[in-house]
Amino acid sequence: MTGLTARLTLSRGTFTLDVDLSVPAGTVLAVLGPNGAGKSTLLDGLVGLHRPDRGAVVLGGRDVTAVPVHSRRIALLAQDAMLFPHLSVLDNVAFAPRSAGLGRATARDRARHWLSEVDAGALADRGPAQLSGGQAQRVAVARALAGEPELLLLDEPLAALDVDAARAVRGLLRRVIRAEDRCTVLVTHDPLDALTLADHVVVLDAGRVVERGPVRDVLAAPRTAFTARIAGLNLVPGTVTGAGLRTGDGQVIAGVAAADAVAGQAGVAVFPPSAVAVFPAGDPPGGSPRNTVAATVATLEPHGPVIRLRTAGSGWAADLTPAAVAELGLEPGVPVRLAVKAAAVTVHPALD
Amino acid sequence: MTGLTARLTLSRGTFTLDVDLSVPAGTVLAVLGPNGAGKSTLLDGLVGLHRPDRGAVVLGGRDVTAVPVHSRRIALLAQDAMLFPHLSVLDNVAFAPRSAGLGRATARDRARHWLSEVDAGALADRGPAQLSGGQAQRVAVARALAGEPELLLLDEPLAALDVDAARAVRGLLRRVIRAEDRCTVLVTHDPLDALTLADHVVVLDAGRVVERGPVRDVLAAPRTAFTARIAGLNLVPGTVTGAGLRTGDGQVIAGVAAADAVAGQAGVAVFPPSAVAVFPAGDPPGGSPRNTVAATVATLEPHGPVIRLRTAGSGWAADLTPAAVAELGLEPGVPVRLAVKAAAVTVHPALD
Amino acid sequence: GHSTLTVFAAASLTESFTALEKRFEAEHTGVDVVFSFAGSSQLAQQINEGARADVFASADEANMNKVTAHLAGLPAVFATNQLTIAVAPGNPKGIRGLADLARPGLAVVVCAPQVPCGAATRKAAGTALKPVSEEQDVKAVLTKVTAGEADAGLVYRTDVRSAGEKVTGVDFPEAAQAVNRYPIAALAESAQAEAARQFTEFVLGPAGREELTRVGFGAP
Amino acid sequence: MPRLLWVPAACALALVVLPVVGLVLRTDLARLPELVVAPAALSALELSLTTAAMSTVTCVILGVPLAVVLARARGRAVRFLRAVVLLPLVLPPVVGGLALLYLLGRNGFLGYALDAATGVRLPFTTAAVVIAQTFVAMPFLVVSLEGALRSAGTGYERVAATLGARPWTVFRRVTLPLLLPALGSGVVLSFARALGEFGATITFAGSLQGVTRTLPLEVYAQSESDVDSAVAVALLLVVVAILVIALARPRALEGVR
Amino acid sequence: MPRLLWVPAACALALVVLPVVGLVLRTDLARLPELVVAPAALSALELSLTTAAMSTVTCVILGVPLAVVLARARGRAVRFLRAVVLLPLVLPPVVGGLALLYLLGRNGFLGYALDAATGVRLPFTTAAVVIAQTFVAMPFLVVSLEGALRSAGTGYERVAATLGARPWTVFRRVTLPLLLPALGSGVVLSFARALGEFGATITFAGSLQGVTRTLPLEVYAQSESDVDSAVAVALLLVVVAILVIALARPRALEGVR
Ligand SMILES: Nc1ncnc2c1ncn2[C@@H]1O[C@H](COP(=O)(O)OP(=O)(O)OP(=O)(O)O)[C@@H](O)[C@H]1O
Ligand SMILES: Nc1ncnc2c1ncn2[C@@H]1O[C@H](COP(=O)(O)OP(=O)(O)OP(=O)(O)O)[C@@H](O)[C@H]1O
Ligand code: MOO
Ligand SMILES: [Mg+2]
Ligand SMILES: [Mg+2]
Repeated sequence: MTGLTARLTLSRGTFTLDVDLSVPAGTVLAVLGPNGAGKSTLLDGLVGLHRPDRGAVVLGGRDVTAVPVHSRRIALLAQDAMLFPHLSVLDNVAFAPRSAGLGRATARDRARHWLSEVDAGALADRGPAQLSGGQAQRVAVARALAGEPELLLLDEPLAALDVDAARAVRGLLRRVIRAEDRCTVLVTHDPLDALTLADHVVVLDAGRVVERGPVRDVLAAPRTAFTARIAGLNLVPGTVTGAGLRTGDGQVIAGVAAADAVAGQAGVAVFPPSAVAVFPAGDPPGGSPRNTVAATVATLEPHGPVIRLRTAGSGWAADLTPAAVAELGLEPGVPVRLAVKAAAVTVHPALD
Repeated sequence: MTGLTARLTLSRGTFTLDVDLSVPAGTVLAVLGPNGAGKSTLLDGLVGLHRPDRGAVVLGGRDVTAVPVHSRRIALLAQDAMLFPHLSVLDNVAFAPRSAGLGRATARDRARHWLSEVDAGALADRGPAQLSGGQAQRVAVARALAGEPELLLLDEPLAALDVDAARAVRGLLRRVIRAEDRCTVLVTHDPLDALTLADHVVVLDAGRVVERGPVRDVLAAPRTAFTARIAGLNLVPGTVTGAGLRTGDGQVIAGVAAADAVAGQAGVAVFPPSAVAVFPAGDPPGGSPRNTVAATVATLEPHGPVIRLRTAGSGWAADLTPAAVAELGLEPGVPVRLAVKAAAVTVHPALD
Repeated sequence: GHSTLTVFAAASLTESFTALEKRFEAEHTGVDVVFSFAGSSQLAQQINEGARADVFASADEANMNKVTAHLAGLPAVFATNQLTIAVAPGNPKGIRGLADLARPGLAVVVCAPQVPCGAATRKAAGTALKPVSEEQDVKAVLTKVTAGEADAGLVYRTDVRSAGEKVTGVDFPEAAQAVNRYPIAALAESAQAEAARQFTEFVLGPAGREELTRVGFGAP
Repeated sequence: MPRLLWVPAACALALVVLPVVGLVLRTDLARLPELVVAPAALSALELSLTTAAMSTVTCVILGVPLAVVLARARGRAVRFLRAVVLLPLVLPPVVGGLALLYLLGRNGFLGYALDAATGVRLPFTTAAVVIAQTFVAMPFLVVSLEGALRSAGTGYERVAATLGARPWTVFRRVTLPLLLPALGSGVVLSFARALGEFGATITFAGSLQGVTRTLPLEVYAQSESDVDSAVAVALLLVVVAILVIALARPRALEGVR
Repeated sequence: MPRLLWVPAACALALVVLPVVGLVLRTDLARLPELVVAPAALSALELSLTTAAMSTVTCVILGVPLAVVLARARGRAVRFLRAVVLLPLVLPPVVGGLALLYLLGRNGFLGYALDAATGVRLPFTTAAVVIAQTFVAMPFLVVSLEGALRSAGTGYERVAATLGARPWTVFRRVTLPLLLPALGSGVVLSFARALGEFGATITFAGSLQGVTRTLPLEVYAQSESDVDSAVAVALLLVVVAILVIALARPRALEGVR
């Protein structure tokens, strides 16, 4: 198989990472996971900066486990920009081409190209100390891309970028990471990046893969609380029934069972916050929403154009328009009744 | 007046920052702006790490312009965590209390308190080198807060944090930055943070304030393209008319004029992407939407629970459900017709 | 009481004076003799700068003359030293006198003309020698010979004696023109004028004679 | 690290090690124990270790502040001072000793004042040894620290200031700890230089057994009568120095980072 | 920077500067020009500058790789080598010269082989001066660089490797440039040490005008007969050294960061 297959066990102090993954050529794997899950450590292991205790990294058919870092043809854009302080921005970006043996002029031409791709052409002659945080990050992106590596490892490439730059770099990445013979591993905290840039996703937690699959599948039907939270979906664990799911405390949630959900086994009910309606506490509203639950408003946070409301009690999230929030007089501590239509709820088999 | 008032002119190389701002005690000022706009430079100037060419910083009635950094009672959480490499996480956080003269034990107790506030209590005995990127960022937040400063300067405090941590820290900030006698300046790229944490906002561009005001006012009625983009709003410049606005190329957009918009003067039409409907190219749809425009799909990006579609031609953004995107067969290059109801469009006076 | 007698002595006196110390202290209980060994010119310099010394024994009269102002009395010469040619043990190159040192291919080292032994060399041998090195002191000359680096070197008899088996000395008649005289004197500032006088006399007396002869010094 | 570097590195090591090996081979090791227990050697060793330790401490106490001032202060004057600090480096030690004598000797303007005021005369005392060693060793400490301070930059110090640390706290809790690895090298260099100091000591402090005759001076005195035993004593010095350095350079100084 | 630091810093400066001032005051400056143009002084000065420059270059060529190896390689052996490098630091210079003589002299095992193979005899040549100076100056370069390398860490080198730079490229384009400030200090230290070198030179290379008699040897020789002129010559050495260092330490070496 071309592309990347890796199986790595490695440790840093008391932390152990134990991961296997494969990224077909021409595709992008997103890596999600909470802080400290081992995402950066995984990239270090792939690029060869951390020696694995066990495992193998196979890239384009070559077993590169024992190959020195510089011959792996793997570029790493780390979390910290780490621009060489003694080189100009241009020469930072020209570093990889020059290391690949290109002449100074050619390498600089290529560097200029990549700099203009990240909209940093005007910064070419600056020193790294003369850049703002986001400018440095953009230059680091250009530097990683300029090497035209076989495998591209990106650790939160869009953090610190302003919206326009983020959009530009996202577009750039979409273009370059689709190259025929290249595969990419993209660490991010933003499901948006995963959705727009990646084919597959793995979710790490405490050094292990807790979820994996095609991005849309995973984000639409997350099986861990973490993924559900970042995917912005509500997730209620319980036992699959014919009509939906029964929670630990006996509550029944009506919903549509996914094809692979088997009644009597563990499952999760999944529904988007936008499907949750909020009513004043008291009588359940008449009409189609069959799942209703009493709750108390815990927090209100704008989320894109809507306000996302989280509740104590059920723990569900609901997205509302600011007008609705105002009309209902919602603020932390107000008791409410939540409702969700069964059609909006899907029930998936759970991992455990 | 208590709180902060500052007027600063300072230069870094060819870059010049020229800003005045005031932050009443107990309030939070958000600073938005593209990469390299001068946000970090502004914070450096306030805290005293950059000597202004001209200007004054007055905090709680004291003129601190000539006061040395350490006596200003201003804490700066910089873009780079910069944890002291030779101190444990606990001692990093205990640094400010100790510098304020507290005994070792008391300072450590306070440090432990702040560490647990950012959910990093378990990391207390680690060295900074043993932290992940997000963990380090959280510790840096705790370190800045532990000094209990009069003015708190935060440079993208939530970058690099996972969703849970971001939520936790956002909650924490909301609690601590409202302290009676404290004011806060918060640099961010995320309008969400501005909306949820700040009272007022200034938008910087190329070292100058291009927009300022109460957060909701500015984000609802942005007057610069940059603010409109990050606020996720569509913004069309032109001349205010009785019924709305006329663009440079003669197109008329029907809308509701804001109270301060004067017919015949420069104005902007503002409407959220969620108000924009998308139809197949061809006949304009019958019905209420009075503003329609022909366009071509440029990009599709998930945005929270919806897909945000940007168009070439008009440049408008529209938010759609994935189902609608699929139904309409939308992808880059497809010609479409956009429609927006006049009631959803407000027309504001423009700055120039 | 217990008193300390400080003696500034030329470095070349290290061995003989250290031996004398024991005998002197045995005879004069209560006096502890302490030496400062350095180059004679350094010692003279130090005395002029206020060193608290009781006795000064110099390797030449020139340096003694530099401190005339600080002397308690007239200096007395207590030993002489004479140049000799140090060669490898058994004299493999068959060197018999100064003339042989001019032979081509022979590596000869001498003292630099600025130092006492070099001045003596000038006086005895003129400028006929073509040395490969003009050393800073006589020990450096000796080292070159014992290390086998030089075939011959002009040193003092005492040096040949102290080197034992490692060199052979070849005396030459011209050496008599450049006899080096070692003067000793008590110093005016001494708090132990009596002990200083006693030590000076001890060095000049039979005990001193014996120890000095043992290491190769000649009689005054 | 390129493998090729091992070639010049090995040459460098050979240049350092081979001569010493040659020396050891030519030394009559059987006589070593006897020489080591000789009271003169022992007292010289003790004196050397105490004075070198004292002058290293003095170098640290005076040199660290000087390095910080030179690295952090600005202005023309500082640039000039930076060159001045190198003076003892280039002055032949004997001349350095002479300079000290001219300053602190009976006729020196400071020495005269000191004598007149307190009756203290520094030359030819153990204090003089320490002063001579400090004089020659100080630049080693200052130069190596200054380089480290400069390349470390002021980032962490600025962070500390924003956390309310006054300059003294910054110095004690940030600058100094971060300087430890470089301080380690600096201390080793200056201790070694002090331990091996000869010319300035013999000129300024003389060579009195038990008072000012340090081990290098003892080696010199020995060499007058017996070069071999002098070499043996020198080897003793080397062994002791290496031991002291190895023991006194704990982990902390080797770079915690 | 705490103001208080100026106090010990000023003491340190005084310790360094005052003796030299004393020296200058006591020197007959009127005679200086005459002494400076003396052929012996001029030829010694020229020899000193050339040999010190050559040995500094040798130190850099051999010492930089050694420092990198010591700072980056791992294992017990390296810890041991790290101590071994300090040998010339603690060896009294005269003994160091003796060691070189025993190794490279006519009867030394390497010197003998060299003589037999090529007819080259090192002692008493200018090359011997360079070797002696390199021997004593090398540790200064190595120790100061090693400290800097250690505290700089390997971060940028790792980044360079991920960008496809092979070890040699990393060394040339990342390690070395980042090392420049420390290399500046190291070069100054070793140049100064080489310039002031006396004991090892006289023992290994001898003292012949124009060939091996460097300025410190000239100073010493002068001091036996005429201390004042020796001091004057030493001051010449100092002035020249400070000039050379000031000129040869361009901005680049002072820390670009
Ligand atoms: N020495 C210098 N010479 C010229 N320009 C400089 C220098 N130092 C900084 N700048 C410029 O100053 C501007 C302001 O930088 P600053 O770090 O304040 O930006 P910022 O708003 O914080 O950006 P970001 O969002 O990327 O962190 C940038 O455009 C930067 O390139
Ligand atoms: N020396 C060490 N000893 C113990 N734990 C360590 C050590 N070094 C790193 N760790 C831990 O390893 C884990 C993985 O770190 P890593 O940097 O890979 O996290 P991450 O997933 O990239 O997190 P983030 O999103 O914050 O960047 C973290 O929990 C970190 O605390
Ligand atoms: O030390 Mo000497 O004895 O003056 O040549
Ligand atoms: Mg990480
Ligand atoms: Mg910034």
